[in-house]
Amino acid sequence: MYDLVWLLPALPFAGFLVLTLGGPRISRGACAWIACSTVGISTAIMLAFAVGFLIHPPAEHAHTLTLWRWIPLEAVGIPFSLRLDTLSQAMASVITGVGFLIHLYSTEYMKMDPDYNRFFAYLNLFVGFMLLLVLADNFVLLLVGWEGVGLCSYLLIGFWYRDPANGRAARKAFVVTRIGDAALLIGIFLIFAELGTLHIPEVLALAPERWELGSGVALAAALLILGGAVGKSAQLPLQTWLPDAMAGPTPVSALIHAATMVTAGVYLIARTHGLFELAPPAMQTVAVIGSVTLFTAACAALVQRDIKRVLAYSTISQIGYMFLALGVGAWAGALFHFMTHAWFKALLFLAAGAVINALHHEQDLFRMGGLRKKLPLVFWTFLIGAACLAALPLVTSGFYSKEKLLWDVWISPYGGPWFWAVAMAGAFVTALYSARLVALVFFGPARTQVSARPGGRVGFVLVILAIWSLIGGGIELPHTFAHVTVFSDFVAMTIPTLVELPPGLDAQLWTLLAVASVIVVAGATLGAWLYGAGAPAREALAARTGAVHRFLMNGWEFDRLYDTILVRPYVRLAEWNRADGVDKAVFLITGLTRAAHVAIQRTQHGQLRRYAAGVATGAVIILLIMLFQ
Amino acid sequence: MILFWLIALPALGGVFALLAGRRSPEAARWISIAALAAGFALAIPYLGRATETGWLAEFSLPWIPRLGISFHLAMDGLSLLLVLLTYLLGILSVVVSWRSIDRRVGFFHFNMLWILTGTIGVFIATDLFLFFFFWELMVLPMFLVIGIWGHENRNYAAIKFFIFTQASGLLLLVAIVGLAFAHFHTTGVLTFHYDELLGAELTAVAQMWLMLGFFVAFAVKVPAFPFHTWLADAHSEAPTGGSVILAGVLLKTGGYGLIRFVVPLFPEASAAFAPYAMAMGVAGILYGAKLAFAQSDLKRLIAYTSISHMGFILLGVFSWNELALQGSVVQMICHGFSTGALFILAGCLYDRIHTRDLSRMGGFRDQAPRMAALGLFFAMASLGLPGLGNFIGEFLVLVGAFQASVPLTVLATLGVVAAAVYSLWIVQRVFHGTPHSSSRITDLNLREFGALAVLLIGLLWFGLYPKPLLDTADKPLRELRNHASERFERATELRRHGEAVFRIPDPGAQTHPVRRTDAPETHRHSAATIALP
Amino acid sequence: MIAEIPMEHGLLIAAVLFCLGLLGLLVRRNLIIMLISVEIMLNAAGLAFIVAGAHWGQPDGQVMFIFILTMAAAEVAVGLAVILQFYWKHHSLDADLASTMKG
Amino acid sequence: MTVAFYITAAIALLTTMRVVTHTNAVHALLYFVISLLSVALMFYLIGAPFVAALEVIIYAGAIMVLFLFVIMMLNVGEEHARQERDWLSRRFWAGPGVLCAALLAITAWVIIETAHPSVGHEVVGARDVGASLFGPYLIAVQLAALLLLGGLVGASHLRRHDRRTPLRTDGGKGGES
Repeated sequence: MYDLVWLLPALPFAGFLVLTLGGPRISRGACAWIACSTVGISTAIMLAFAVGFLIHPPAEHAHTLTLWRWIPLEAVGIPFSLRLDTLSQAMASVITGVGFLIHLYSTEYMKMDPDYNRFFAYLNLFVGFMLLLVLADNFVLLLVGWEGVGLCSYLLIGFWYRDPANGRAARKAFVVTRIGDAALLIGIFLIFAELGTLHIPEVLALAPERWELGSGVALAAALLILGGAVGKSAQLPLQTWLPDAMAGPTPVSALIHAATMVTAGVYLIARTHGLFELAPPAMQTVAVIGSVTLFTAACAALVQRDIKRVLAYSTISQIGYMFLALGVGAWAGALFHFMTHAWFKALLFLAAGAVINALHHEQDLFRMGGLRKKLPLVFWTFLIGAACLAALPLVTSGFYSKEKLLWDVWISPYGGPWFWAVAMAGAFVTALYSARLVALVFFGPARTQVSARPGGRVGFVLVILAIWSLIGGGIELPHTFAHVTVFSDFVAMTIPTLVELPPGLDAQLWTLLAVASVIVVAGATLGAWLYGAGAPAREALAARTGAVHRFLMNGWEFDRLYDTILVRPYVRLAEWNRADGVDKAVFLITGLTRAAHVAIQRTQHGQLRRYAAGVATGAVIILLIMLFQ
Repeated sequence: MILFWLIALPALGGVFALLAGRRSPEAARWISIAALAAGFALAIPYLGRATETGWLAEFSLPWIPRLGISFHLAMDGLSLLLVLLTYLLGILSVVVSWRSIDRRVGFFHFNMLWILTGTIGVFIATDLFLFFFFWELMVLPMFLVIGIWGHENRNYAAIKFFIFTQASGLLLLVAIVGLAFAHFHTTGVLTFHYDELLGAELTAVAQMWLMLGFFVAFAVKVPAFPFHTWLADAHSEAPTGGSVILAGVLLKTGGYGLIRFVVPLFPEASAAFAPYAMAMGVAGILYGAKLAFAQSDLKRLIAYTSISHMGFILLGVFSWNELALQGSVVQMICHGFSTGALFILAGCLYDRIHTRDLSRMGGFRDQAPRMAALGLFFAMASLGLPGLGNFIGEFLVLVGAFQASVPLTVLATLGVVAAAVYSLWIVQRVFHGTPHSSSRITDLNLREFGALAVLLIGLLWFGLYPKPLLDTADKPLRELRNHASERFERATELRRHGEAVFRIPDPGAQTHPVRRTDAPETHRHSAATIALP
Repeated sequence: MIAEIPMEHGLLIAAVLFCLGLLGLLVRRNLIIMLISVEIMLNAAGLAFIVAGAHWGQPDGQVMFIFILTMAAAEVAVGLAVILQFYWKHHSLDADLASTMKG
Repeated sequence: MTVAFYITAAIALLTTMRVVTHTNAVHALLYFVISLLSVALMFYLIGAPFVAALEVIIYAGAIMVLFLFVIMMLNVGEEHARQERDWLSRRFWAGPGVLCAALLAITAWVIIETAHPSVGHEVVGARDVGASLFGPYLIAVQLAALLLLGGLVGASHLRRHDRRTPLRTDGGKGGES
């Protein structure tokens, strides 16, 4: 059965091919059917695999399918082969599941767009590449998926290509991630030069034999891979592209820039966990990057005016949590949070999309409001999403995943109270801005007329996602509650767990849970008050902190920094030597020749007597030479 | 005999096209296509036999026996790939010139076919004198193509092209004659035959200078970093078909020469020079990408991307290991495809809006979605998107080069970022953005679309299933490495430990004038050590 | 009837004559005088040949002189024709007027 | 007879000097004839009577008369003499003078440095010269004949006066013949 794994990416690719080659000949209805059915079938196959793995896992908890010999050389033989294990299944199930729902959502959301077919072709292509990325069993194939999703991200951010600003955002996304990709490439070269293979399981098996714990090579390899992950997952210092990426259609933001592609970095680190385990400083770096990112991005999210940018910064922040978890070795925790985050963040984006659509493409939070009554379905689902994001205790999946993550941070040998404290601070801010979002959009006076109401398919998708966001956390519960560890057991089949649970810490766990709950509730309450009844106090505060506000608004001014130190120098360099200075050097030769020509031309004065004088001079010189030889 | 026809077909086709062109331009075009297609069909069957060792085919006629010069042709897998590339791009360049060339059509096709004749000759000549003959044969028709059918600044570009290639050709001639005489000096046999010269015993100094002569000649063609300035002008001023041939095929003769001649003939000198050559390659990658980004002329931009891409070949060849060499070969083929396609696209745009100025383009996706899709595809190929052929080439080159030089490879890898910048810039400037109200363009017609589709399928094929390509190039590269790797690596070791010094077997202690297979025995070092210039 | 003189005297006289001819060629601008100066130089060369021939007692020097004479005759014929043309064109014999060959 | 040689040599040098310096072309020519006659005498004195005769007949006779004819044809008058005087101002002499002095110094030095025997022991007459000319130098004689023919043709071609070309008096460009 598992040999059918090639269908997973092949179906969306086939959908892409049909839609591209068919072009405008395919009707909208057919296009929607093709796009959704390919992803839908992939989802079904994926679910069958997952169930199969749970019931009766194959030998070594993995199944490899080699499709063909791709780069067969003496020095390195790279097959085109897919590897199905629990890690790739965890990723792929989210990709196909969320992907399918978002396809379904888009059939309605994009119905007014003239480029309907192109949109679905790109979406299908994206799902195909993303599945290829998580199913690849060697680094080169992984790169195909890795860059492929980058391409789709570029295409979909710039989907409305007539506006140059969208094009700029799209190029920014591609180029910034490409910087990370260059690091990843170098890392792959290093791994190959040291270990002689690019097959990921072999690399993970060989690395501990060849490299000592804490060796420089392992550190270099891990840091270079981290560079790729940081770029793709929009973590510091390469996070600047993600807020701008919101220029794309909202379903794209939900699928690519929230649920799946941006978490590819998390996947990559989890996939190459063996290398990171060999390099504790690299682990520390991951944790520090994660914690710094989660806090800074959460602060930035707090002040944004554009609803999608709030969600974008919140995505960066949530991925920061995942990185923090990865950095402390809590692989399962990170992946669990990835999973719940994919559900509720997709939900938030899709609900926001419904709001934006209803308000005539208005994205400014301060021109929304009062939508609670007018869009009840959207309100309730958005509220559930925001609650998950804020990790409201007990009822949300976000709570369970974040608590597991924080608990792992607390007890992990790599983690500790400091990281936990930062994460808690981030959680407080998260709760604050989640409450702010809900308050500004759905409460208060209505500021913009509602022009369209979401239809059946949008509602259906929102409800499904909301239900999942509420109950999805049930697959993994803290052991003090019920001790459900379905998900971490599932992941542990592929990645042996690093964070051992010491016995007898129940009291600590209870305390931490309580503290976290209090902080989150406090944050949410404060947010609701500030953006509801306490508005005057908020405005007074805002007036006093204008500079800080602007600073956070611009995402800690990273854009300006990079613009100054990287972009503008490069552009200036390009402008400065536009005509190729080396050509000038060539002209130097021409110039010299010409100067010599002019100089010698002078002797051609046309006067007979001076020619005669020249001849005589020559005679004198020759005689002199002959004499004194 | 088939080898002879590979050369004779385009040459005769050119003559007939010239004659027919007086009466009917259409006939000249069809004759050209027929001649090239026939050559392509003749060469194709050899693909299946490329796993055999040795030459796949040989052809020899005495020419000037007194000087040891013969009309000697031979083909192995490496040559075969490039010959096929030449024929394919030749056909496509005739196809895309169908409407855009309307003056002196017969003469145009005559020139095009004679360029191809010279190129194919370069790829399959095994007599160095003959090689040089074909090398020069490429230049003059190309000069005419640029000078007669080019764009507004064509005279300047044509003369620049001519002077650069002639000057480098002179170096090549001097080096070839020097090599033959050095061989004559030690063995008493005057010959220009490649196989025999492979075993030439040279002093360290002679090896260095001869190597530099060959190297510079090929580096100008490739073009490597400081010698690249002719390329931008020639490419941007040439007519579409000329640009395609120039970028797709002519540049490859340089890469071919590096692989076939420079390192195998002069392993020690090449090893000593390798860091500099690789640095030139990396400089080309970064510098070309930087310049490409700054251009406002579409064809000029594409021309600079060529410099960037061909830098990988220099980097790969002088790493001289299996991965890097295979990568260089794949890169040569795929660069021919992707850049050829970009030039065809630029030509299609020029046919429609009569400008190459990027600032007068934009928003063409609205009116020409097919062109936009193909443009996007080839821009992606050019930035090395994994899954397309160029990625295989660049990746293998970089993996191989990483083993030879870590810092240079790291720098070269930064080139992929720069490639993204300029490739996306093309897409943005030409196809995205708001359309100019003034410019209305039609989408690709079937002829143009067909030509581009061939290249698209090729790039996808090489990206997803490069095995046939790699297998075909495998045997010849293995033989070249068998011949030169040991000496190359020993010299590299010496360079790493002994501060840019390398040793050459003493020519006085020669045992065998013929091909050397017993390198360890003849490995008596003299004190002849030289430092790099 | 034969004067016995040291050979170097004869050669020295030839040299002085030659240099005088050269001087005339360089200094004068009148084409006719320049042509005459050339004749002086040819004549001086002839003298050197004769002196050398007399030293060896062989006829070769005289033979050479005859060739010089022939050459001088031909040269004068052509040269004077050119001067005539020049004069008709420029109404002057100034050699410096002839400078169209300036590069 | 040695004295006679030196006297003729002195005359030759003096007259040649006048040729170079004289402003009147006819006078210069006449001085040159004297110079040629002196040289002819020198030839005779060192034992070359045949070429002495040739010198007188051809050089001093035929060639110089040719010059004379041309000068008369051009009708060079007093105006030209004045122009010549302008051209012969002192500053034009410096450079050529130095150059010629240098050349003379070098040749003289070479001549004096090398030891020479005296010349003028025997007479080499016309018979010897003739035997030599039509013996080993036959080819050269024929070439000389060709040269003369060429000179003849050239001169007869060049002297043709094309009336259609206007007379140029501007003294500017021109001079191709």
